[in-house]
Amino acid sequence: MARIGVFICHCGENISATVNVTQVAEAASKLPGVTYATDYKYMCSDPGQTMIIEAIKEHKLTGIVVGSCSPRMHEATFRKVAEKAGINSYLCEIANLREQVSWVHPKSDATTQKAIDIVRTLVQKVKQDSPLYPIKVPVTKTALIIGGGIAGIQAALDIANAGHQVIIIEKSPSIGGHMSQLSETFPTLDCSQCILTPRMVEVAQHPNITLHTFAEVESISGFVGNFDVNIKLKARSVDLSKCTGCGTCWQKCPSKKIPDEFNEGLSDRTAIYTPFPQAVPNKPVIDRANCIWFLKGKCGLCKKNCPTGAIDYEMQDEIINIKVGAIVTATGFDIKHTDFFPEYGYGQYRNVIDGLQFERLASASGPTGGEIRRPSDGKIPEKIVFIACAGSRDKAKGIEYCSKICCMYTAKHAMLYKHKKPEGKAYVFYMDIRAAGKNYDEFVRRAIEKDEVLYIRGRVSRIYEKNDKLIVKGIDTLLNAQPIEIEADMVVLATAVVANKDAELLAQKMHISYDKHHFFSEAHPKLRPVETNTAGIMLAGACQTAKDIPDTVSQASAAASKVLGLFSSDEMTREPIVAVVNRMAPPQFTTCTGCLLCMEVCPYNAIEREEIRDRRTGDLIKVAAKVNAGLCQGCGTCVAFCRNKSIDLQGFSNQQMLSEVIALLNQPF
Amino acid sequence: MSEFEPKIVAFVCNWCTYAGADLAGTNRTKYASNVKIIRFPCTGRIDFMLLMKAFENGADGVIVSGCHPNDCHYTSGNFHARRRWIIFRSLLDFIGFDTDRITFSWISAAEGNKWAQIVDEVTEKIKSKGPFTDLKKLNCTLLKQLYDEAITK
Amino acid sequence: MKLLQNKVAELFKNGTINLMIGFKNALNKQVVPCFIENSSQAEQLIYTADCKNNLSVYLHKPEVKKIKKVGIIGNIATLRSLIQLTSENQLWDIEQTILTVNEKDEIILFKNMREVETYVQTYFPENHTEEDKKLLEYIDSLPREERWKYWMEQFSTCIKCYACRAVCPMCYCTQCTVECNQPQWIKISSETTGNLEWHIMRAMHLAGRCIECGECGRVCPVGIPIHLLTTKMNQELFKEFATRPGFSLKGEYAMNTFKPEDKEGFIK
Amino acid sequence: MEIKTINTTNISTFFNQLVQSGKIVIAPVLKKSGKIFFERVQSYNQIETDYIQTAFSAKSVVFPKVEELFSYSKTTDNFETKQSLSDIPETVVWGLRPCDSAAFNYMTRFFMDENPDIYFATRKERTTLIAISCAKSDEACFCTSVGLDPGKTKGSDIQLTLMGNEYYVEVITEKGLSAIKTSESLFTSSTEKSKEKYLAEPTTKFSIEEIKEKMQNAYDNVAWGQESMGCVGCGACAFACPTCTCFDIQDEGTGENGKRIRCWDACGFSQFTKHASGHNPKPNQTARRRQRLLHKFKYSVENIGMVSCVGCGRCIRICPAHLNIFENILNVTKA
Repeated sequence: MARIGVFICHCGENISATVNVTQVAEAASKLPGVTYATDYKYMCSDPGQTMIIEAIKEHKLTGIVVGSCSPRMHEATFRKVAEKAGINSYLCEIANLREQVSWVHPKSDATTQKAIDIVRTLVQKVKQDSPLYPIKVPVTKTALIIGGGIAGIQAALDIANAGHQVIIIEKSPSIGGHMSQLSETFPTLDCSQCILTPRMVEVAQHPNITLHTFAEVESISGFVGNFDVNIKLKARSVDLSKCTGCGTCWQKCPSKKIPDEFNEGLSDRTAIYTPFPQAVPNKPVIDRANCIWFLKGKCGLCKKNCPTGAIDYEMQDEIINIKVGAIVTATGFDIKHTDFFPEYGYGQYRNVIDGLQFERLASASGPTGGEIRRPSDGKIPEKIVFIACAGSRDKAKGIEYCSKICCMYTAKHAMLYKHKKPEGKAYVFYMDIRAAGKNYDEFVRRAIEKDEVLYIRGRVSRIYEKNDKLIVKGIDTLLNAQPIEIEADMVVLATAVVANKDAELLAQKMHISYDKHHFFSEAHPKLRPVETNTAGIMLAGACQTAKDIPDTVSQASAAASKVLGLFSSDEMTREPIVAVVNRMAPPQFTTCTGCLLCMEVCPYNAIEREEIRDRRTGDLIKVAAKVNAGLCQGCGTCVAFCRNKSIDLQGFSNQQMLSEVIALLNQPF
Repeated sequence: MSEFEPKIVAFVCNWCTYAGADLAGTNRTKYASNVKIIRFPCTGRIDFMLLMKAFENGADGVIVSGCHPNDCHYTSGNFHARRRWIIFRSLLDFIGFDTDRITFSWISAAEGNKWAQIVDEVTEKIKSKGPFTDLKKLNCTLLKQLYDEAITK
Repeated sequence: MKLLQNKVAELFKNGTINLMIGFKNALNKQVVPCFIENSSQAEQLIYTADCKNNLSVYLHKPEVKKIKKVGIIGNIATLRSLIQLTSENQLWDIEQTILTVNEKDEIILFKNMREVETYVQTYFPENHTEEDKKLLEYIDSLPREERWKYWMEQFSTCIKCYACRAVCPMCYCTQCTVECNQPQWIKISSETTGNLEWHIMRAMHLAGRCIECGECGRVCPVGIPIHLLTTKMNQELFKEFATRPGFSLKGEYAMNTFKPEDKEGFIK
Repeated sequence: MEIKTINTTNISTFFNQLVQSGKIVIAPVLKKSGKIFFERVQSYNQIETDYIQTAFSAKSVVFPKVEELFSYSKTTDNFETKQSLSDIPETVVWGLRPCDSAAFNYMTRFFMDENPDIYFATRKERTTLIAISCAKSDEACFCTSVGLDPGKTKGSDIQLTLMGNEYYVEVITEKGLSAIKTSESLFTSSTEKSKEKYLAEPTTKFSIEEIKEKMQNAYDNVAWGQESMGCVGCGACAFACPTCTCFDIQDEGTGENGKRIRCWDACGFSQFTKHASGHNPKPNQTARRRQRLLHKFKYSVENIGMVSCVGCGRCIRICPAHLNIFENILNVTKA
């Protein structure tokens, strides 16, 4: 039998000025199930709290309703009070008599009546409350970082340096990501590799970091603190434990005409190759699609010449299983290539290149040794046209967003060119210059003012080749939309930053949401920009949206700090306001019919398929839904969705909500 | 006879509309006292049967309110709720239920004024419509003509 | 007819099935469901345009599930139910062999559900009778108060025999919400408010899942055209979200998904 | 018992006088759905005269689908209950068939033997049954197989049989007598006549004595499985049946007041025999259908001494799966 206590707070005069609090307490005392009701000037004060504790003990109360300010103010306070008095903290309900009654209505009987109605409703709810206990979830203190670019490297180092195990997987044969391809970085023009490679080496040598390159996520299951991940280690055909990275193999490799990905196709590589001289691990991989051995079954030169016998043509893809507590997704981005632009020649003109190609041309480690030369004939261009917003902010191309980094790197590209060929001419077509950031605008001004880069506000409508030149036709909108025609030797498109082409697939494997451009979605655009909606999975870098290096590194460190927060104790504590699928004795087991339509409803993928089997024979008896309390956030959408009420939400159960409705509308006497 | 004071139940989500109603309080915005709130974690939690139960138990009007689209604390509870209400409302309409007595709204935590305004509007509307008797009548007049109830009464 | 009977007899002989759910003529020439247990009974089977029952409902019966290898002769409604039920994960515990007879009187033995899906998508029929369409139009044309009166008169006669639920292949819950008593959502007794709630709930639960076989309306002993409720809901769902139940094995259930751009005209 | 006749032209006057006497008159009415129901009517021209059988029986006059047993309310320090038997009106059921009248006999035994049920007793006391003999039957009718016939007067207070342009009126009980009292002038005294040539001739499907005998050992017959395979588990047959008397007792209340009601239940429902533990002794439709038929032809014979099926055929006409009770019975008693 319920023994409910009702405590009506005056809140000084905040409530009592318009609500007749004694009348409310008196009405409450007559409610069925109410053992004790009183009012007091400040319930939240020390004496008020003590009064509640004493009343709970003296009257052996089984639940309390506090009529006070909004539960958003003091629910936590009064729940603690209940706990102190020895009853479960979830057997306490707050009737909001201040924000939703006394402050919004004049002093009147109707106002007092509304207060009584609300108290009655919550008395009815508290009578249906059951004790709830915080959910403890164990945490595996190992983090998985997906992607070995600067975001992944930064997050991995932060977590590893804090003393936790980190596993990095990288799909390409080396870590480093796009940053390793860059020449110099804005706004300081320091060499990208000079600042990156020490970090890459640190990762490789860190005792807490396990690195798997040439590896991909096969599947992810489990939940925060307890992810179970299968990783596919793609067959490298080179035994890393034997290989010393001497380079004999690729020097001997006869298949030499394969476009080099690292150099964005501006040079060739061999079939067995190390992506770039500073690669980590600095050991080769066989590109089976282009290897003569794998294509024709003949050759084997690399194997014959390998001094350590590290070449293994029989090597198979391998699936390894790891258990991790948190995941940082740092899979980076891709860019649109020149073939995306019909107006600029569909990628047919060899001297129309994209920004990453320009980076390689400008890089000291690039195909030209840092000299800016035309891909077609190797001549040093006299005039270069840079086109910003190639694809970005272009609804017609389906990319409405700003790629954010282009303004800055275009200015940088123009500067690098001017530094290397001061007499050359650099034009930049732009829509707006977005140079918000520390020292960014100064950088752009320097390009314009000091390095005399010619900025033209307008768009380029067409490019065509004529006598070894590229004719760039555009408009200068600042000169009364005057048509402009430039005979350029080379054109660099600042093409749009886009999501990786397999981003959608990965998001589906991880059960995280993504936007229509396949960038991964953060849990909240403002307040939770680092987490995803799936607890325990964080985002770092450009897989979320286009980002420059400082932003990427900041987010990576933020993601790392979220992971470290999660790893700060052995168990996670979660609010017990979670959905539960009912369970009962055989032969019913549950009323759930296993239609599993609710799985789609859950925003957190917290609903799993459960197979109920015969204990002896192992035969499948029933399929039912099961809520993973580790993932459930307690929204209750599944509860309202479930047709036969097999799911219920603790703390907001069907019985409670219906009781509230009935109590609110029915006066007992 | 005193003026008809309608009973109106508001089903609101905890994160947006409940907080919006709190804000109206903090701002001391005055509004009609006819509406009483039942707090849900999310609009996604609001079962259409609870609306029916409210009317069955004598509500004259119902307000359902939660976070604006894209603002849901749980990211998509309100989107699911929206589909539910689209179809529930068209069902009620097909049956001839007076859907004017149910008001759906998106009220954010910052829209205290909107809350007060909706409450006043709905209260006025329901006042002008008068008490909701469609269900009560069912169990009295219409059925009285019918055989079973004729002899039960 | 003979072809069908032979085919079924063959299925029994080669051990494909141990039970065939089909149609036969009863004494009074009425078409009734029948349950063939061996090859010699196969000669009872018929298949005509009058074979309207949705036989898929029988696949939920424990007696049928126990037999495991079950054949079923499906009209288009039955086939659509089978698709919908598969998408709702309901037929994992029964090995179904699905047959149908097409317009040219050819017997089609489906190899798998994928083929059933293709067949349904190819031969998707207009399945509303003229009578239903007229009645829908009539109800839609009524003023709101008249619609209310129309339905309340109908619902007041409901006796809660739950025949509508019993014949519905989509009502497979082992415990229906009306049988929940903690809390009691819907009164056990039959009175109009409770009846109304039952019919609203039924329509909501079937909206987007109903395959419009019309069985609920056919069997209602008091003649309430209840199938119109779900039919109407499906029309609305198709209009709003372009989903069609029992059409694709993927399910495409309108009510457990959403689009951020879903449109409505009533939320303030 | 008195024998009278009344001219068909006067029958509506008699009917309307019954209505005017203040009694509630229940008679067959054709609904838009094409089905015929017993309903309260105000005048003879509302009623349907050309019918074989109504969709539902008239049992709800004495055993309503929802019966309020009492209502209760709690005040701060008091508790009240209220029973409203006195509100039960005087009722005339017009146009029920002889099989239905016979069903009232069975129901009386069921409700009144041992522990008389006051609700049933009061209703029965205040109900007059005016039956009309069947001139037509259909393939679902099988009253002659259960010891009844289209002219049987068992259970009726008055029985009308249409003979050409007049009704042959058998006034069987005191209640019947008082029903015609106010309209005495419309009736002519008559001698006993043979109704036979005016009656329908439904085919006899089986011998009841033989079936009763064979039902004794039918429980274990494997045919039950096949016979109930088509059953989908609705309650339509039980609700339409004139002798099905299963009920459920429920408390319906909000807050501190409510009522206790008795409402129809059906043995075909899967929850009917379900225990609180989750165990269900009748786990499938085979067991439930068997229970239903054995109850009609075996258990009620054992308990009350009579077969509780009157052969009205309603369950056959109403069954969504077209199950046929007499075919079922013949098949499970075959061997």
